[in-house]
Amino acid sequence: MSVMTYREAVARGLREEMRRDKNVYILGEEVGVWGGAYAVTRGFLDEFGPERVRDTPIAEMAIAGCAIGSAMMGMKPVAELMTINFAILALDQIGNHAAKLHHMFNGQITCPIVVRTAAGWGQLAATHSQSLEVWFAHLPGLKVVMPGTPADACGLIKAAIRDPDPVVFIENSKLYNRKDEVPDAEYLLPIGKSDIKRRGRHITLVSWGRMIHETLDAAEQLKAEGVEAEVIDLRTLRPLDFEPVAASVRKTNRAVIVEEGWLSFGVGAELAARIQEECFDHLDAPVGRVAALEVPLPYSKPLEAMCIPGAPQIIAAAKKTLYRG
Amino acid sequence: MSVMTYREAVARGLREEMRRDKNVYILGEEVGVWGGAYAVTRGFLDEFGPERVRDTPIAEMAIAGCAIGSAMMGMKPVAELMTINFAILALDQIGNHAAKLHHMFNGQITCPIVVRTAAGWGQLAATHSQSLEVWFAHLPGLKVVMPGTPADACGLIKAAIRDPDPVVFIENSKLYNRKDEVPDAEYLLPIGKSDIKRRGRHITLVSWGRMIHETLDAAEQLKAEGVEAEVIDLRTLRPLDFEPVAASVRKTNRAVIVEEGWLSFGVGAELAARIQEECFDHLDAPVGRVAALEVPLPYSKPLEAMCIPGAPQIIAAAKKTLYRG
Amino acid sequence: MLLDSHTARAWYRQMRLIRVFEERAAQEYAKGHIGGFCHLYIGQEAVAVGAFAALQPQDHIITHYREHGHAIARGMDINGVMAELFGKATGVTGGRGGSMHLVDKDLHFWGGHAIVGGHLPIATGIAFGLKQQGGDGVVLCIFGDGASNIGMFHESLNLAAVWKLPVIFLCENNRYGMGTAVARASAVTNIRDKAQAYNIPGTDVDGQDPEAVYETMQNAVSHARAGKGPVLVEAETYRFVGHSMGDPERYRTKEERKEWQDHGDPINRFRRSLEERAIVTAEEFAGMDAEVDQQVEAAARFAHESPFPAGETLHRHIYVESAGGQP
Amino acid sequence: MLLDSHTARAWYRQMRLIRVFEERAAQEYAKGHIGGFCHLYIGQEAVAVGAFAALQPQDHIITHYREHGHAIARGMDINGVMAELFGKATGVTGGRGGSMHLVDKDLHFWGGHAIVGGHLPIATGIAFGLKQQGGDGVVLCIFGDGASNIGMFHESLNLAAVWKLPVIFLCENNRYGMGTAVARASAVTNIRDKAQAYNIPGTDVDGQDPEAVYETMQNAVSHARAGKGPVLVEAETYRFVGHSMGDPERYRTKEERKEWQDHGDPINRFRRSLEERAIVTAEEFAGMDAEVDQQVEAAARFAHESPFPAGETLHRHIYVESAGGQP
Ligand SMILES: Cc1ncc(C[n+]2csc(CCOP(=O)(O)OP(=O)(O)O)c2C)c(N)n1
Ligand SMILES: Cc1ncc(C[n+]2csc(CCOP(=O)(O)OP(=O)(O)O)c2C)c(N)n1
Ligand SMILES: [Mg+2]
Ligand SMILES: [Mg+2]
Repeated sequence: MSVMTYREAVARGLREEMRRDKNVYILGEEVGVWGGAYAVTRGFLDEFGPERVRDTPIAEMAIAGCAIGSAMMGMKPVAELMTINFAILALDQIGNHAAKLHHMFNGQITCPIVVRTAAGWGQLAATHSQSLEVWFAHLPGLKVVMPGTPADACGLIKAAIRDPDPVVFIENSKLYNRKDEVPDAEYLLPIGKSDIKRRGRHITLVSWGRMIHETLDAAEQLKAEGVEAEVIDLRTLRPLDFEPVAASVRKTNRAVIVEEGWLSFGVGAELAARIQEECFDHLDAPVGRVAALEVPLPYSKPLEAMCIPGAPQIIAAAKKTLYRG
Repeated sequence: MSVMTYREAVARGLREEMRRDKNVYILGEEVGVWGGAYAVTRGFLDEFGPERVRDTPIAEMAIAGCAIGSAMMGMKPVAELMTINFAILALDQIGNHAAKLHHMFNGQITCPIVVRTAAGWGQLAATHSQSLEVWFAHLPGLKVVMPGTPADACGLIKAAIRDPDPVVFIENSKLYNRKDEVPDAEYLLPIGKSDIKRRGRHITLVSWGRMIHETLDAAEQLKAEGVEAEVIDLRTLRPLDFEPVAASVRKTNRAVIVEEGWLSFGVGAELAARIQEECFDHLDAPVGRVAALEVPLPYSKPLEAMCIPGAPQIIAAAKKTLYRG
Repeated sequence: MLLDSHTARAWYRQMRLIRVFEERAAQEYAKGHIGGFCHLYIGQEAVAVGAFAALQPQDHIITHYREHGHAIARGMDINGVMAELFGKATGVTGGRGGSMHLVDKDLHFWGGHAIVGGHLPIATGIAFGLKQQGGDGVVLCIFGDGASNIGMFHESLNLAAVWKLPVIFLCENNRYGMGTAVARASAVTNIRDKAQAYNIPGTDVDGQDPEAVYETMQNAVSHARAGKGPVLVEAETYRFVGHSMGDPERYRTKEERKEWQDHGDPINRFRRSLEERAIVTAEEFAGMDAEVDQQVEAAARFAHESPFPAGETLHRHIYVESAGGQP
Repeated sequence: MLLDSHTARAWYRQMRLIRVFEERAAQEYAKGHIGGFCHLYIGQEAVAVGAFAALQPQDHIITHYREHGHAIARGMDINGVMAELFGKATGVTGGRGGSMHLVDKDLHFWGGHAIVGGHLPIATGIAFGLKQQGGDGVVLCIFGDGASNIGMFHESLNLAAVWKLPVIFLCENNRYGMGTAVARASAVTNIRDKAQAYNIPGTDVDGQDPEAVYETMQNAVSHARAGKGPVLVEAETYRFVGHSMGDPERYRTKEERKEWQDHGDPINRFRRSLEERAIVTAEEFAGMDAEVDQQVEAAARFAHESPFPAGETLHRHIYVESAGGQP
């Protein structure tokens, strides 16, 4: 095990795959000379050269489309769309093309692209602070991965690159400096498998991406009050690994979903809907949801802080669900 | 009351508002000379002239952006984005700009655009058959309206045009020829109000847009079996008029949500989540969901028919929810 | 141009095959055997036939939804194309894509695409793949005049130019995007002039003349094949029929259309020219016409007789199956 | 150009005000009083000052996120601007928008916008509104070289040209979009050449010389005001600091930047020229410099002393309040 940042873990996974397979290449704004807006691909240009680490114009549709076309030709592009807010500009390419080609063309064409993008916030104001994973997760044909820890990021970026389908890989700008252990040996994780990050028996907390840490913090604090929370990290949103969630809820009889994005029509809605569908007779309380306030995120620090939930909100929701609050 | 098609009803609402207010204008691909790809604005060019009925290049981002800028200047644009599948190309304008300007600029700027677009299908294949209302409904700052009947379409398009906020108005290509009564007097409906389209006491069926008809058909057939279903037409998805749904479920103790789009992370997920949150103690069965199969919609008629749900699936889901199936 | 008789006959035959195929498609549509959108290519046949003659097997094609003619010019099996329009299991995508999404990977024909301009970014990627893989293939990317106004056109031509990718962007300027005349939608009415913004060659050609199209495309292909980057070719043409089935055609006069049909029909023009130049004989024409009619008849029969796809197949290929099937 | 002393002093003062404001912003950022992204305008001051001098009150402005200088040149209250950067209640959006989203409707300053190219379509709409409402105002839409490669640039310039909208598209070509040099991102390195694809005038100007910018913009404004449609102006300039705070600047050499700073500083150049031409005296400069320093000091103090917005305000203006508040 080595301790490394989330940034280093993504970079390690990318680097290993680029060394392994000459068809893997990176394209996007500032991925080369700059080394990535969030410095994930720093040093890549030197190691892999400008043919495989390609700075692009500011042209999200062309970036995604170029990735798609080259993937159809057998290459393994990793397209970086700097933040998820700009990835919106490429949604037609990702949603109307990448997600549909394999099925619509009856299997003749495959489209194994990886789109790396970052959610996150930090006084960036409304247009630069969104968590839109739910839009991507809605589309059949896509896979959507959202790791929360360095090890998961490393293992899943490698899996994403090896995956034969289009994968949207959502990082988080607030995670890049976060450190944790990553196995030293080559580390691959399956896409579509959730992970029980903490065992417990009183309540099931489900999260993914950055919020997994707030959720684990909340679980630790709840422990002091005698509540043993089970924490499930979905890691992949599509395909959704629902069975472990159901199994946990059948045991705990209570669940809270924790997300960084807006509540209404968010990822948590699907989870709450599924849980009540599949664990109806086991539920002792309604499934709770913790999410961002439904406003365009403001710049000003105190206002912004009101919008994004953290451990206190999770604890409150858990207690409400436990009929303790 | 006059009987008219959904197409005529939208046109009537548009025409009345254009006559009432000189600031209202229409822009979009083929809205003028052609009369609208779905013939909604046929005759408008003759009546209102080319200054107010503006054919545009094929440039969805410019169409939406032009609407936004002119709305900021006090005009009332009705931008037609031919189908919701192409509206994706304008999502940055709608989601990163229209939805955010009023709040981010602290109320200084308002953005009263109406974006008319059409969902629907009919052997159009994967890229032309999507129901993506859930994407729009997820965004604070937008209003999302999806009428299912001629009267609702007429009353709501007028309300949308008078609304001071950005409104996404989603029609359905399969509805345009559908006829029903519309009041003869000027008819305005409030945005954000659902409508109980049928009273019943055994189960609550919730739908919106075109599926309201399949749902009403299902309710009629269920009646023959002694089941009295209450049918709620949401009409607006954001702001969501949830209280009537809750009130109905508290009475019926059972609910099924019916939508035309894909199941996972669809509109029905939010409704199921809300119902179990707010009516937990009243529910006698899990909230059911009826939705499209999660595949990119195929062209071939028999395959396509397998994907889109109708009255039979709704009846089956209702019976399952009633523990009768 | 010096056209040998063998080539001349092949081109004529292809143009006629496309025409008769399209006429039959229109009939079958009217009878309800074909559904959805169906964009016919009648009037534009010389563009496809001339352009594809300039391509080699190692080259690649990506195009828009008005692509029956392109598919046939590339040699796609017309039985499979007709069956696709019928939504049958024997169609080129097993009935999934329909008229707008013909595909044949073996022919390097990467699909019709139905989002206007949506395939232009993808064309850059195919070209990038080709370039990285070191072959000498080029990509032919076909679209309409209307598509030249969408943002993806700009991003794609710019990227292709900056990276010197081997793509020929072929714009079939048929005067209208649906009902919108070029001048009402595009600030420059010569689409080729848009090349100036990308520092690449932009040329135009009479799209009703397969020989002219062939020659222009030869140059464009050589340029791209030589590694000199993309080219924009504008073929001036005209669609003799509606945008798709059921177009009221309020945007143009009957006279304008008749003028083109009378004087600009690429098949008649080519035939007359071959006759005048004594390259092909009347008997040869008659023989080819009969053959083509039979071929289209057979394709229609094939389509009629083919089964619809089985329901179980619906769930295949949502994801690549080796990856464990459908999540 | 014959510059009168009053105007000369006003321009110098504005340029210096922008410079000192930006330097102070950098300091406050370093101390943690300003957060998020903060894109400074140092080096580009002559563009804003020259360009805005050519505008009238009835004109409109929309710009990108590197807009402190634009806001100040239009006359936005610098207390409100600085307070906005601090996220304070007294900021021009009450702390909601921050550095990238300065706005003042009364000044017809329709915002900085942070999605690259995202405001170009909106500029066409403002111009359309102006045109329909029958005034003689024009719109100034400012963006960077990098933004000229995005699809929205194409759609917007084309629409503006087809509809002959009164917009001046002013590209501040500061040689880089983040770390990407123009030639690595754009197939034409003279951004003005892109005007050819829209059949509109494209001109360039030395963006380090406010007089030149003013004159070029005067012509552009007259053209647009006369109803002749849009213009593309390219101002050649250079950013003396990083793209935003904490830019490692690996994409350019220190020498290149020093060269520009030594020989292309717009404030030094203008000052020297005014001294040489004896339009402004050394005392006048000293007086203005002192005033500007005080003004910026006062703005910083104002920002420091202002309260943060109250939490309750967060839910205001998600929807227009007369419409019944927040759904
Ligand atoms: C992004 C997008 N916008 C609108 C449409 C609807 N549409 C289909 S074809 C077409 C006209 C395209 O015209 P052109 O590019 O000239 O090609 P042509 O049909 O003339 O061959 C339009 C507007 C679409 N499919 N995609
Ligand atoms: C659509 C989009 N893509 C990427 C970004 C990230 N980004 C912010 S500024 C910038 C560079 C823009 O360069 P340019 O237009 O030259 O303006 P400059 O910063 O040089 O003034 C980039 C890539 C963004 N904000 N929006
Ligand atoms: Mg056309
Ligand atoms: Mg720049």
